[in-house]
Amino acid sequence: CLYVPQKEYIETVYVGQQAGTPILQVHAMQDNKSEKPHFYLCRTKTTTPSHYSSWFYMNINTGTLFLNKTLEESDFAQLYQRSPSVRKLFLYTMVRSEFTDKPLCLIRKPVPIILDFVNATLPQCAQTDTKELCFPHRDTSNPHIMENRFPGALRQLQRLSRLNVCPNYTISYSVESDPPGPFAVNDNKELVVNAQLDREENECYRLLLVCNVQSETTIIKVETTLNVFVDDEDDNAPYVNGTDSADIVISYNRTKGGTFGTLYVFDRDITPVSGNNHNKYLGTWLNTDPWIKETFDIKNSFTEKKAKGIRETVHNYQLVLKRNLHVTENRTLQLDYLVNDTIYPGLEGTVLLHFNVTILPVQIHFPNVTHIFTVSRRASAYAQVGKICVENCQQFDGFSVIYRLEVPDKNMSADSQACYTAISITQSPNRKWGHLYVNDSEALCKPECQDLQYLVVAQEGKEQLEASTQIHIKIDGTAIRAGQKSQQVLSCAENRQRADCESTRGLGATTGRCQWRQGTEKGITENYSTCSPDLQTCPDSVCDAVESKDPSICPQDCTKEPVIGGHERGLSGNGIKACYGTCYCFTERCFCEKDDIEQTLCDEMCK
Amino acid sequence: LCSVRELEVKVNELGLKYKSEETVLLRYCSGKCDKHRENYDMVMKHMMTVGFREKGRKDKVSIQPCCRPTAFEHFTVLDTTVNPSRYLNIHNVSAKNCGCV
Amino acid sequence: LCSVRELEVKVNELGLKYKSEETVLLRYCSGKCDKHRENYDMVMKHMMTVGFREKGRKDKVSIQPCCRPTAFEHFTVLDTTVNPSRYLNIHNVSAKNCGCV
Amino acid sequence: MITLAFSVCSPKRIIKPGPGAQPEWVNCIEASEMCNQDPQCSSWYRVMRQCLVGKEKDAMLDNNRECQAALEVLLVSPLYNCRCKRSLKTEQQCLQIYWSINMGRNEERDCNPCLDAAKACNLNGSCKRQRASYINICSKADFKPGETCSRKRCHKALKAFIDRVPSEFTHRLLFCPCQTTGCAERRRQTIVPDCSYKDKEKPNCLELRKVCHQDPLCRSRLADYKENCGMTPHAASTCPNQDNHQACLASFARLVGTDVTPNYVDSSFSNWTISPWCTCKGSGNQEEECQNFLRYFTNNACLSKPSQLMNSLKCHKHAMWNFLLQPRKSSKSCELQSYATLMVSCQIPVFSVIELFSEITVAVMFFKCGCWRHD
Repeated sequence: CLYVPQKEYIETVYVGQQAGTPILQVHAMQDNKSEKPHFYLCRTKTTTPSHYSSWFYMNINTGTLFLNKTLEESDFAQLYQRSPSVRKLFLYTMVRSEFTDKPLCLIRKPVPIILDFVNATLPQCAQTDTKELCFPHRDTSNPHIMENRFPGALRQLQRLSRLNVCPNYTISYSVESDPPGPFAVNDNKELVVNAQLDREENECYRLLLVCNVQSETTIIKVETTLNVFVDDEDDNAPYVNGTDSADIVISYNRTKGGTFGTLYVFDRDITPVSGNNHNKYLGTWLNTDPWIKETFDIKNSFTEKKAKGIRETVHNYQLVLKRNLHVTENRTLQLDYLVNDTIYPGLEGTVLLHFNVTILPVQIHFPNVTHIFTVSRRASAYAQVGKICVENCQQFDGFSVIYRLEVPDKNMSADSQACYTAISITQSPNRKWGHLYVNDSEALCKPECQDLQYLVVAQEGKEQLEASTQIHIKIDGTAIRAGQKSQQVLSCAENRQRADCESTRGLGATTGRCQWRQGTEKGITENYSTCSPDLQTCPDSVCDAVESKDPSICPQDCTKEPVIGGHERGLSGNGIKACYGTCYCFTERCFCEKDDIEQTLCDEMCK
Repeated sequence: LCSVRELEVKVNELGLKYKSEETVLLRYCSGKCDKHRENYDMVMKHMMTVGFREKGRKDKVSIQPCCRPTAFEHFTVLDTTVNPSRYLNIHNVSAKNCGCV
Repeated sequence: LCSVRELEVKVNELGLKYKSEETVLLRYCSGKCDKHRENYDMVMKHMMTVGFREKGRKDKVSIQPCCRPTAFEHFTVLDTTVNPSRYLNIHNVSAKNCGCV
Repeated sequence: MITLAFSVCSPKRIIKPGPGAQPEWVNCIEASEMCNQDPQCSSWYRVMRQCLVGKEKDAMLDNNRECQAALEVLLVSPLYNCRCKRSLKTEQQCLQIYWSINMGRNEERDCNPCLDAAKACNLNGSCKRQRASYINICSKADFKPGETCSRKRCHKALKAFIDRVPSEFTHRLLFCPCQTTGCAERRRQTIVPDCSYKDKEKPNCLELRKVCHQDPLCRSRLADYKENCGMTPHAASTCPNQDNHQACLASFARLVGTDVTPNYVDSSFSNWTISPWCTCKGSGNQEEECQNFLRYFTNNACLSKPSQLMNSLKCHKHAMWNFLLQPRKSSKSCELQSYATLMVSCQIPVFSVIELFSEITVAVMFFKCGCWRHD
């Protein structure tokens, strides 16, 4: 329908200007040849009509705004604004293709006309700057023309309100367009567009408007720039550039929310993120199988891209799992998804996408290897023995596996059975791995407890699929002497010097004794000095399944307590990633501190 | 570690020159407080060794919490060495409990 | 007398090896506390010189209240020496107020 | 635009006399003799020498009134502009005089106004507490595991900081002029952008504006910002309300903590850009309107002017910067007004730089909204 190409009109009026003086020209662009524009000054529902609106009237057919009365100083004084020299008048205009006697502004935003009412008379020719004759003073609004529409005038270049200020001047206009465009100036000195425009060809024309002011003696040339924007309409159908089908294999990763395969649909039109339903896309499954609808969904998003400087839209479509798939699920399906550009008027506004999906069942089985682990007879409780998991466990997502230890020979003697309390197994937080650790260090010390054979059973939660494998635990080394056995098992981390550390029986110590790590760097460093039950796993910035069983096993990785001294916490806010000097911990807090002895020692060596 | 220690003493062994021969259970605070240090204490240690000198300061500061009574208790005893004998109330003389402060 | 003292220092001068170049107002406690002594302190002084030896005790005890922070404050500063830069929150590092405890 | 050649901070300041031109500078020994002949200059020179003795010279020059007054006077005496000629017998003596005056000179490498701003805040009880409060809420640095930053709480704390702490501290943290990336990174980090500003995706700016308009506080602060910083093309000045930069900076600061929180987009110090976290992609036919909205932030002369002015002053930590920002008790107290008006209205007794400044004609910087670049 008819529209006004400019977002606002700005002009200046002066005391003393006579009734009938033309102020400015409003234009309307046609949607189709038959439309005849009717121009109105309109009143918005929310605002009461201003008392000054009667000072102006608009020619219903031409869209020219005239003064309805001569402007007096008293008129200026009546306005409730403080400024002594210039006061603002606000009017609204609209254009309709049919006549109305109730000029109420249409729901869509009316076009504001902002007039600066100057408390002075119109400057004479001698006081008028040539630029003022040629172009409005503060014209900020760039015209927007809808693509694919009819030619027509879109802007009055000459200032109607200055027509008679310099009667013996002749003013003419010319226009140049970059890039070249169908623009010209007609006899009424209006900027016209002579052909329909195509936004997909060019979105914005930078016009150079040249105004030639000729007097008897001189020709003055005044230039200004104007940008004419081409608005988009949904005149392009969606298309696929490349493939419209994606082959998807779902195996280990079968978790709710998992996304698979991406297909792209292109559209040369632009897509606003909100507002009118311009270029609205909808999608529908063509498959009727309810299982598909309960299991799969499509995740759609679009991004704006530029091709040769022109904006266009790329829609991405991904298959999404609406629920976890059982490990036993085993299907092959072709999913058809119809994408529809609902606003595109033509017939080809749809594109069909195909997702060829193969769902493989997951086998729960252990790799065909003999699992041998070694543990020292002197190992203390919570000493880590090793990790085990079923094949491809690293890639599992959407289902979990629980591990347990079983004694293979149920009828063995009570004494032998007692040995099997030595080792236990726990799940890693993501339930992929089984962590073997020393559960009863006393059992390890018994000479009768030689090598142990366990059965590790892995069970998938929902389907109760099970797999098992035999593991062999070699117990090596000699048991600790009776005297040492009475030695209390402490937290290695409490020790702040090598000698104390290596003489302590520490919780989780694989050799029974704590291990000292000597840091060498200065400042707050990840390679800090500390006493650990097992330098392979602690500190490693991971509070693993065994370490999290007791805060004093590896506070370096797991502590939630305050840390005193220069330090940096671990990623999740637990443990100590970096520390200045030596890191040592008690139940209520940890310390990062340069050790005095080392400090003096270091001062000598480190100069 | 900082804790309450107990010692049986006679009142006249307290060093306050009260003459009562009664025996009381003196409780006092002793032991280490380094486990209760804060960043403040570490900074003070550094300032005492290096920082204050660089800034031309001579202040003395404590570089760790001290093991002190967090509540006191009194002794009430009879002094029969005077005539007539009288009861003595010795205030805040023994530690009810201790803490690193 | 035990009171709060103030000193402008850069964070990297605190001795904790944090590298931020920000300057902060370090407040610490210094000064004497002998005016706040109790009977307990007098007894401890006596016991340290005579009493404990007579009783075969080797405990170390404080013989007067110590000038310590009674509340701490933190420093929150930006360290731009690392990339990306990050904010550091150094807890209980400066004395909000001091007291003889 | 006159590029101000005078910059206290960087050694490039020394103007090399052209061929045959009278050297603009005086030898430092002659300059000190000239100063000693002037009673006022010689007494302040004596005070200055005492200020430079001992370890606490930085603190003395920063906070001691006497030392600051001495430096002000000597900055406009011949001593300030003196130089030394190499390999003269008197070079050693000359250089001692030169370095005693130009204490600040060799520190311009670590001249970091944003670090000074942080220091000023840390040394002020209220500013320090409020700053610590919003930083702890906004940064995940605190070690409460599992707790990620809550943007809503962060914005609330930032608003409290801006509203409660005097602008002489907050503006200095937000608008400190930088000559190094480290300084610019510190300035960018002031509002803890990872929580208060950035997000996974950039919304469309018109959408962001719509969300802001639905919140009365945000709407009024955005309108206030447009009112005080909205430079209209063809305007003679760079700021509305008679070049009132201070009003613009204040309204910008009040936007921090709203849905349209603006920030420096990176840590570049030469041509930095300020923008809300949004894009004009997805504007459809309102791309021009969107770009106009974005330009209020990204190409705003009223906003960038103060920093350019302060950039040309650079920072001489012993004189100009501190002097300007701390209300002078002795003479007419000058709160931090807009940098431009401050330059003119403050009765700073003798300061050649000020005259230079007031003559600066602010070029009329305006431009028509261009078609967005076809990049």
